[in-house]
Amino acid sequence: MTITDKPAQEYQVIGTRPIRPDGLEKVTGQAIYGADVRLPGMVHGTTLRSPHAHARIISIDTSKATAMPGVLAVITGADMPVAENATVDMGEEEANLNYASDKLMARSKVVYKGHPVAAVAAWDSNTAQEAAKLIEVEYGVLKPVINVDAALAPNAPIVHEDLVGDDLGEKVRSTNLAKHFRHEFGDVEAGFKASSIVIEREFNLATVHQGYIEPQNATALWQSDGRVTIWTSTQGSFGARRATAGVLNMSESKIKVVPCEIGGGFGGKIGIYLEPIAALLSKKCGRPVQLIMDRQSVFDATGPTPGAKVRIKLGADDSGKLLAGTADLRYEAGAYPGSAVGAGAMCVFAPYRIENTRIDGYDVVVNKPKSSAYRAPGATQSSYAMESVVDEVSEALRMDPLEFRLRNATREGDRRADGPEFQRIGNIEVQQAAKESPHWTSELERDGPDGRKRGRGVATGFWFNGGMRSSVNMSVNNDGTVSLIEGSVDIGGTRASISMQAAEALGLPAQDVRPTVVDTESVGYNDVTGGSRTTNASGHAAYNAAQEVIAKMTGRAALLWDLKPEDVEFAEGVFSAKADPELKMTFKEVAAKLNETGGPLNATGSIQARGGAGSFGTHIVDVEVDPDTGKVDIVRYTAVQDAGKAIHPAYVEGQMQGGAAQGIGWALNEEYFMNDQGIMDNSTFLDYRMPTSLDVPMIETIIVEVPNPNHPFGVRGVGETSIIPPVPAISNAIYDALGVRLRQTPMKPSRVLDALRDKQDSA
Amino acid sequence: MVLDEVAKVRVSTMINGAPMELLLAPYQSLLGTLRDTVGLTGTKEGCNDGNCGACTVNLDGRIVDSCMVLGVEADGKRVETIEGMATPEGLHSLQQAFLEEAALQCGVCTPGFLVSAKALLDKEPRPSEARIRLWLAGNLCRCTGYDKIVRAVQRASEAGPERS
Amino acid sequence: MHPFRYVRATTVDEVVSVLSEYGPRARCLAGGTDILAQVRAGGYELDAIVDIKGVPDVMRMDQDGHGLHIGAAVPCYRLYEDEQVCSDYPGIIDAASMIGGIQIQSRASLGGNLCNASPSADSVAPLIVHHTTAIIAGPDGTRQVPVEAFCTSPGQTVLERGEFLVGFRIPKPLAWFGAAYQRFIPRNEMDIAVVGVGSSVVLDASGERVQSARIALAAVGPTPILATEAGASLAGQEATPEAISAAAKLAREAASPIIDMRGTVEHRRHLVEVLTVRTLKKAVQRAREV
Amino acid sequence: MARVFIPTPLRKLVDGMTDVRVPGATLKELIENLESRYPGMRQYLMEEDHLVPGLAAVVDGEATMEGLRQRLDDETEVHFLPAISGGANAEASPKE
Repeated sequence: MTITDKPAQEYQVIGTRPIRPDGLEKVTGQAIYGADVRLPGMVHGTTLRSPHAHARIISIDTSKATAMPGVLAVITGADMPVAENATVDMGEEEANLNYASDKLMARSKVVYKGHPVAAVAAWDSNTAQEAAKLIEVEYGVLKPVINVDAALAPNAPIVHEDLVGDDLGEKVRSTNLAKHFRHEFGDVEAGFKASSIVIEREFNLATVHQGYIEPQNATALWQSDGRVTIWTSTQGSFGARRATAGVLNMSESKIKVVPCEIGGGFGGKIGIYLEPIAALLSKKCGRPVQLIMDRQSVFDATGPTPGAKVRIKLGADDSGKLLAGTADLRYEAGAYPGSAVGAGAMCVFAPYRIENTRIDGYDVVVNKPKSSAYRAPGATQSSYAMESVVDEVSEALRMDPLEFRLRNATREGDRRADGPEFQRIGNIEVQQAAKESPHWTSELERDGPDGRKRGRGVATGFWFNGGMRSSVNMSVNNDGTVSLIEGSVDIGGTRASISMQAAEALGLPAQDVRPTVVDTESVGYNDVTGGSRTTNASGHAAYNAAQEVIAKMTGRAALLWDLKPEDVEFAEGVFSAKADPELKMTFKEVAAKLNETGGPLNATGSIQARGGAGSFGTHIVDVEVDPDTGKVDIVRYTAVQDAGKAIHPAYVEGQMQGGAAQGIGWALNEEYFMNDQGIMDNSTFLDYRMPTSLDVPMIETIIVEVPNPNHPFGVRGVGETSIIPPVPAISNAIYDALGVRLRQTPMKPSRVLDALRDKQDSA
Repeated sequence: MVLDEVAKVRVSTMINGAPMELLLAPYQSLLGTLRDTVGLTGTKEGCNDGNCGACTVNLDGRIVDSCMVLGVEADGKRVETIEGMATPEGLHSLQQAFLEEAALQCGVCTPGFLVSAKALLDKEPRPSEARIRLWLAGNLCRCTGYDKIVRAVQRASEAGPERS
Repeated sequence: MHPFRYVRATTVDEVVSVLSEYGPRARCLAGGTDILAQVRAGGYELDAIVDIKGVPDVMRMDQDGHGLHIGAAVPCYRLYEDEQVCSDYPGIIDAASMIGGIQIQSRASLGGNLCNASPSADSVAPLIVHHTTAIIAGPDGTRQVPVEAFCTSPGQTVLERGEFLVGFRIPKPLAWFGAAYQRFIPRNEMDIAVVGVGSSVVLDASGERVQSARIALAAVGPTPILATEAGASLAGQEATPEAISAAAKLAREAASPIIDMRGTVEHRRHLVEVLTVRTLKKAVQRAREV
Repeated sequence: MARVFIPTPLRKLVDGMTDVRVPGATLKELIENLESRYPGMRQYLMEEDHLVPGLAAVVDGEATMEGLRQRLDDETEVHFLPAISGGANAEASPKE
């Protein structure tokens, strides 16, 4: 279902559902993912990883591994270049290269389980793995800190002795607190005093992983002239190039990154893990080297999303108006500073107008893998808490939870609690659509089979739309088709959404624009595929390139008719003379004459795009709970979201459905089950328990279209918002079914039963 | 024991209809054999311990996780992979349905799903939604939420020759 | 992975000979779904793997007047695709159709499940309540062990050097026999049992009174547990909710679970009781249907 | 003059105000002018010739990609916020 706030423009391509350009290769097994790269003379590498979460490296002896037949190269932290300049400008932020390098290969200390300490290249991967077992590492084991409370406790073990923390602008030393910031507006104490109802609750979330099916990989060839080519699975080839260059202390121009097909990322493949190691092994053995992570290492040593402790306090008056809110967000950064707590703070109150707010954010270092982005990074943690407390407040006020949200909903011109003003947003439209949806207006049968209980919950989430930098090249073929060269890695269907925008602008059928994603030497700079930016920004770049193509083609048509370019116009794929409507040529007809009218026709589109104002989503879920076992099943699910303009609605739905399924996993079963030594006990797909096809129902979607004024077609990014509402919506639904509130993820069966027992005990 | 001491094993197998004679290390998985020895990289590795289904192939008429089968076990058997699914006449109806239903995003789980779903439709031409979900439970997808995958299998089943 | 030799055996003697030679550094390969994962994860090293699927005895599945013979390496799907086996051995079918996904069921076998000796094995509890005997071949010929006595601790069995599991003998069910196996998992498939319970009953000709009952538990002790007292408590009782509930409480007493990533002690004890009630009811219902 | 929102911990330097009007054609000039009016402010915002690591300057609702060179006009609204994924990692892309 699609709901548009104004009559649909007459689009020919946008809004249709053509077969994606990269589909054929993917259904026939011909698509080349990172691990599918095969190069002449290629050999295989592996890493040796720390079994401890926190330990000093006393010594490493690689002699037995080096001597093993079939081994070609062995490296350790001593082989990692020391970065000349400790920080590098990464655009919107900067990177501490010493931490970045140390994360990839430990030098003196391991700070998370799975931390690489050495790497081996050999003729085949089994030999490399056997050789790695022969490397002798002596560790001085230290006590790990594995959650924010332990990390901030007095006398806690310190993860980085050199870390200088920032506590509200004051420098602190010998700490695991990397940063404490605050956003404050109005007078929260006065706001709470004026409130007739005040509710304060604390929530805890376990660390969870993106769970992409394709493990990290990298294949590197270090040539004798010092140039390096890296084939990898990354969300951003240019970012991977810059980070690799930084860690290897070499010029970016010496490195070419070839982005292969990527088997899922969700934020987890922005950072680099294997690229510099593969490059150094290749340099040492003079051959292309391929590294592929095993699944356990993916869990142990790539970037999950932070575990967190979140406290929310809300006050409202009898009319249902929110008067004050505070949020205390403590996020685990993992082994190095830099969690997504900043974004968690920006999103926590975003759907609500609250005059008096205070948000405290803490970025805390712990002995877990360095956290990284995961779909709307940081927002799910804070919104789980916020949306659960909103549900409690609306219940206490005896208000319908969507009515309560609409009563307090932010709109254009309102300020977020971190300060900036909202541009045009679709918050109200989304919640209104949810309220009127077939799901919300249906009657819930409260009793399921065999004594099971049903409940319904709702929650809202907000995430930004990135703009940032994108480039494309476009060339017109003489049959009238267009080759579109992109540098944005395609994870979920952006070749389709970008080429469709180009086709729309050019008046061509979708299949006449053929997109290809190329390496870092074949197109201008592109920022990462992430931040819900690619369909927006790279689509905008393609639109700009299309305008240049049209201008140039107009000139060619004018030449053919002996007119001035300004006497020729273009509409719906047809060039015509303004003065003589009979004089017209289609795009294809002009294309056929290119070589007679001046030769090849190319265009580029480069943009530093503005973001959209962000996308709101509201999800409705019906759960069925077995009160005897505590098991929760999802029986009906609806996702409502503002897409600005859905370019390819099927892939917009796909983003909404996929995010919902990930959120369902986060809510119910997924977690890093850590023992007290900082070791994840469940580092397999078997015990990590992501949803299977039997764990989710069909997911109904309602696309709301409130156009983004910064984009020619009104696009808003849609990739991330959908993971935010599921966790609180499910928690609210469990409450509706059983009368118990679960304030810790995962809301696994044992916790549901414990909550039921506590309720019975107190009754 | 060093690697050289383990004799490689001669294996005669049929892969996507083509007879093959292979010389395999005994500890090499069927997945590794397909990807590294035969060069058929359409079959993917997601977990290497039988819990994601990305490496699903058809072995003598049954779907298996090829990471959990030794290459030498393919001796005398027929192996069918994603690369053998389309014919010169065109895509299999499931492949076409996956494209039309937008049943893939990143696509890395897709070969496994297609091989699994084909075995289901070969056996049961018109499965229910519940049956499709049960049959595909051994294949993990992290992008789609399964909705469009299930719909694609339903579409292919209805489009099949057994419809009338 | 440590390199190992691959031996494709075609006779029982061949298997015994390789296992005798290598001792604990050799193992039998049936479906491979546990052994390959464990070897790859570095759980143990092997110098030889004996593929037993070429041995006719371990691939047989046939019934005679006395019961069913299932070879140790018969994959799960062959059980649930056999209508006669489905109707006579419902508890075992419950397990065979829930181990792993379809891919795993193409390969995984009851024999492998038992020899892996995991406390959470799904098929062991139902084999126990179906009164199954394990047939072991070794250097000194064959011997038989009741399935409930086969596992000795996690990963350990009664198998001696050179011995291997050839198959199972399951007696033909009496009239008025019913059995069921259920497990609790947080997902709906592809999971390891947090708790599993198998129950079987034999009713008298009225279909009301229990003559005998067996209850076996998975994942709540170092080995699968035959909850003898719980089963015995039903003998001679009418199959009332009260009697079933009392048996379930005894089953709960028989459990000695641990806390791990899959469940807590308290949750597991609780689930034993819940699943014992559910499987007993199902077994009684099935006994009445036959 | 651009309207600058002061990060909460620094409001003590501006008598507790949430925002101030400060001239400056670029972000760099603006910070220099902030420093001259409210001494002690600069060290929290810039180091040498760049914004302090982990800080993003949000100009009219958009995190600037041009750093201290960002041009400002009279209507501009400036916020200094924690960069979205924090500041000390090489993956460095601010948004997912």
